[in-house]
Amino acid sequence: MISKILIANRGEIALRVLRAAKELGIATVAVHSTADADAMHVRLADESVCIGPPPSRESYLNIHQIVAACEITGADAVHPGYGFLSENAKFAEILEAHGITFIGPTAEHIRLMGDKITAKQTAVELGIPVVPGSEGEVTAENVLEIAREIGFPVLIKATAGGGGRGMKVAKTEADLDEAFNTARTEALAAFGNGAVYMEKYLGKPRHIEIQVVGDGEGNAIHLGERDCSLQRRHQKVWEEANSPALNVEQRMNIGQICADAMKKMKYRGAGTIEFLYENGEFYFIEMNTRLQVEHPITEAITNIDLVHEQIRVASGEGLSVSQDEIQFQGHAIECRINAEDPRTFVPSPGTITHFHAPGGLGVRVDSGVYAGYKIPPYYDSLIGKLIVHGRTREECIKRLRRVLDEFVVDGIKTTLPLFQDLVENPDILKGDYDIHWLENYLAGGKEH
Amino acid sequence: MISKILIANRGEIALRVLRAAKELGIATVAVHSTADADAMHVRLADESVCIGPPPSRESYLNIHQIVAACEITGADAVHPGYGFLSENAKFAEILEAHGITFIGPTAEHIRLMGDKITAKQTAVELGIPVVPGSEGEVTAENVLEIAREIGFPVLIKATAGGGGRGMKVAKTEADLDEAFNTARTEALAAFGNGAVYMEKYLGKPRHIEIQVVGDGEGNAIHLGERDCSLQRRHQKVWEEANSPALNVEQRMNIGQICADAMKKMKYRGAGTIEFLYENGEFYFIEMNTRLQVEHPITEAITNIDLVHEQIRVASGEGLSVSQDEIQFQGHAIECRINAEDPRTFVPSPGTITHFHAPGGLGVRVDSGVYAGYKIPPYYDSLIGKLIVHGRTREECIKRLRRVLDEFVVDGIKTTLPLFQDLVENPDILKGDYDIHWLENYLAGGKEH
Amino acid sequence: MSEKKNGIDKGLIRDLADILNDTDLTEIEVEQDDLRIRVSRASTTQYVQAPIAAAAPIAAAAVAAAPAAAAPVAAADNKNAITAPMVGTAYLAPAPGAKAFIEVGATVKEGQTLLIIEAMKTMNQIPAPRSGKVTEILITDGQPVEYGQPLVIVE
Amino acid sequence: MSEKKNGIDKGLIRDLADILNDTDLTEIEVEQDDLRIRVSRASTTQYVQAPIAAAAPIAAAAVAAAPAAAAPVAAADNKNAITAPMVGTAYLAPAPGAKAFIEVGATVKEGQTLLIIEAMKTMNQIPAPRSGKVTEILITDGQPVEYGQPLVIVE
Repeated sequence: MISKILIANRGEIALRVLRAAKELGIATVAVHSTADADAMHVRLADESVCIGPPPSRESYLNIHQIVAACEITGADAVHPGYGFLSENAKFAEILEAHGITFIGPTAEHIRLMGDKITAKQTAVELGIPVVPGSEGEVTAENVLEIAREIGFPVLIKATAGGGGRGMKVAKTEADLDEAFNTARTEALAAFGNGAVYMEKYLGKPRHIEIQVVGDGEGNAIHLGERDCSLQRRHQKVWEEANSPALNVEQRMNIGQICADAMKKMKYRGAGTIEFLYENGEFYFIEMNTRLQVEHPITEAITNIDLVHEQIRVASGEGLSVSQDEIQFQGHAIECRINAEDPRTFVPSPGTITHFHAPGGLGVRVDSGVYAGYKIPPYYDSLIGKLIVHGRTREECIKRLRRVLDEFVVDGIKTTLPLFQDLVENPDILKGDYDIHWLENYLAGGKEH
Repeated sequence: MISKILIANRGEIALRVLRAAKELGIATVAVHSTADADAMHVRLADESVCIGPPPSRESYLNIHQIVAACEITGADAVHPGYGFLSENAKFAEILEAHGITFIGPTAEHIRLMGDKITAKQTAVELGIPVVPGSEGEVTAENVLEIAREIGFPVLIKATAGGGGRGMKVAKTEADLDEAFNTARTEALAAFGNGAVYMEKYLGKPRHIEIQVVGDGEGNAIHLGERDCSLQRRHQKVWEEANSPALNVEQRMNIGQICADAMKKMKYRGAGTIEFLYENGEFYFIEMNTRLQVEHPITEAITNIDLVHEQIRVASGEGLSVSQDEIQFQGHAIECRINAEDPRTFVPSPGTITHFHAPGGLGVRVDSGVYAGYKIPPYYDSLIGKLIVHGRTREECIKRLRRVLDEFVVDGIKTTLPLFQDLVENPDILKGDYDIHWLENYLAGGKEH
Repeated sequence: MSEKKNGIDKGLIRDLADILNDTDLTEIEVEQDDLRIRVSRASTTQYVQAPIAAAAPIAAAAVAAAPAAAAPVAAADNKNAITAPMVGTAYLAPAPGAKAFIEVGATVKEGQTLLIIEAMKTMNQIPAPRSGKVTEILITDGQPVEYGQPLVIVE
Repeated sequence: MSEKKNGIDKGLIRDLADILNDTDLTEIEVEQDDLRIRVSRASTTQYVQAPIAAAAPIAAAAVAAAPAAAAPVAAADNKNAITAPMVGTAYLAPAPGAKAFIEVGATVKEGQTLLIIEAMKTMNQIPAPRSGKVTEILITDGQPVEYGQPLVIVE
């Protein structure tokens, strides 16, 4: 059994982990840089250790200091949160060598999924659908055959390529020859290498990810999907569970594929398998072998505390639920509240003069900030997450609209006004968006 | 359809109603005394009207002023909250006469249930179990027969009585003669009238109440029970749903009895049927024809917003759910946070210097206070409600323990420390308490 | 009922209140020409005086998102203001088109009707609580008024 | 690692911080005999000087329920304090029972080992960053130390 958890992170996720540990009656150690001495999780932890100066590489990324902090406090487990050392296989190994439980998967699994090539190979082996593509180079002889196999539209890409050069889309067979020849010519001109390969082309995919938890002994469950298509510069901004695009059959089908894959690999801990989704098909992107920022929307619709599950399986206690006990109830949306200008997204560090979280039914706020808290300029700008739950997506959005009007963060700029705009947007209300939607919207795209 | 609701209340319940109205897209009018000009619901309402000076009878209880406020704002409905005018039949009638919808039952039903005698008669007629007792006076001739009918233990009470005089318990038949004779003698001495009657004696009952909602057209549902046995001076302090004492069969059985009764009487709106419960039997106490303070624990385990339902049925839209769609999920506890000394219960009005609500999964805070808010001394001391939900009672209590440590209300005294004690108490952990438990505990009773 | 803007710069008041909150001062007083604004933290209400007697008070505390919906009760601090004893619709004349009860500059006697407030179909005459000169009428005919709202200044 | 109580009245500091918060002042300075305490609102850290160099800072803001678990970083404000460059267990002597590296009153040279911090089974010698006289040793043998914690005062 784990008796004392050191939380190797900061901000809202450090507080999130602390809350779960407290609920399980496990003692907590907060570690922090000198910039975070006043952080909420430091105040609420049973013990705290300052591990270095503000720069992350000298504190939150400094494995040596964190292990030393375990030693002097007697912590027998480490929860890495997300980011920082959460997907660092070496960290997991060093902890293991010191007899400290890493609350996460094995170093081997972190490594396997941390490399794009081995991750995709593993996904294929485990039966997880990937983007179909040519095995190797495409030539004038096999181009049509391969394209037909993959199915149109297809994308022809330079094997030496990057940055969009030597990349052409063929929507139908009629476009194929021209696309193939242009791609080859551009590739040769740009890279001195005319070799090209082929992939399925996804024009307007959604980002849909499946939450899984495994016990490391061959048992694993899925907790449905999250739709994280609303992104800005590959940063998720608004997440929903369930996805407005999936039906129950699709959900349970892809969920079962992922759970089965995790059983097969004897995965331990929480993980997320990310897909692009278009026209009813899922295409594996990557697997995150850690808790994710947006995990609370899954908790909202399942009532299952994912950090509790992480701690349980790390302790060898196994999962608290079986797949058939999991019920998906209603709809949840998370808005990431960043200390940023809601139009320009320029960071806005500073002192929060007033902070008043919204309340009422179906509202959850995960945030380490408080009135008087000074946001340090050294770390990312996420200062809190607003999670709203309703019996239906419509009820959830109506509640979100109400809640956004109540949320007060004064003294700095936040992204709250962006969400006030989004909850009125017709595309958002219909759930009709893809991974390009938010960028277009922010650029003033005509379609919105 | 209702287009603008005037909220004829103050404090957390005014904010609660405002939130529901906003979620339904209905405009809101806050009314307030001069003492409440800075209240949260006043700030968040679309319009506000000052209706009088601090004393309630000149403001929140002043029907004339409230109706005038409806007139000048064009509000077409009034939500009375709880307390104040919420069970005032005359108020409901006057609103109706002015063409304003009262969000609550008919004046007739308020009156029927507002009178102890007619309420009990109605309960009997509707098939709701009541405390068994003698029809009239008990005499030496019929005392044994009646006692056997009711079942031991029985209570013999002076018909002219009060204050415990002329009141005797007979635990078994062997005690009956002595109890009867002593009661008569005492009654005669104390009141000059030796007449006595008999009731079932409940030694250690729990307070269990059933939440009902009717559409006024003959359809009604129940939303399970709440256990509100933990009381101090008849004020509920800690409430739970479901009751630790009931099983599913008992819950659905008494719930169905209540729902059927509401169907029969064509009850409209939310209501609560309160019972004493002992040894598997329910005994009607009274019916509250309004929303109750502790309604959020029912919302937590059903995901149904009771104020939404109230507004729906008042609008003639009917209920949003049928009985078979209602699922009871997990366990919820409410702690009433009063501005009071946690030991002496002396009120502690004043300015809240810091306020930080706890967050995370399964936590709801309903409160109108904020940092800098000055609690006026004119009204009751309830400043907020903490509602915690978990998949099981055990998980709920562990979460509550964590959450209580996070809740910060500075500048005044609150009852938070009382709850920090209660969540560690073995009887509470076992759910083993009755309506006398808290008073005994506070008095330092030996059994705790 | 907080839509009284008659020439007062609400933005300025709000800015001062923000400064007060941000700096945690207890009081800021600004005087310029015939305008004087004082915002303070100690009491729950802040007020504005001159050139008009009523303005929406600025909330002392946190709720930045709240619409300015607080009551102009503090304007009753002007000792010469006669305030509404009830909620209703104020009328300056006994009937539509009739001559107004009072006008600016008129002298009124104690007990003389200043205006009428209609509530629940009842016309309530509002008498002058003392004799004096009407220096200002703060409402227009047919305007809804709330409890404590300044109606007339009698000096 | 905030268990440094060596004679400083933590309650007093907490009281001062409470007064500061309650009164919304920006600074309170109290001097008595050789004790001087200043708590301030403007910066995020408050500090205490003399008679010892280290004390737990008082949180400027709201979390009253929090245990006093903040780091003694501010004590590094004492310019003469040598602070821990790493987390670990501090030892004053090269081996159990051996003579301590330094003692109060001793003169040390730049580069001379002051103490050892053990972390991850490695002994790290902590050298004097400058020459001077050891006026105070703030830790005991075998004490866990965190980053930035004052160890020794060299004047």
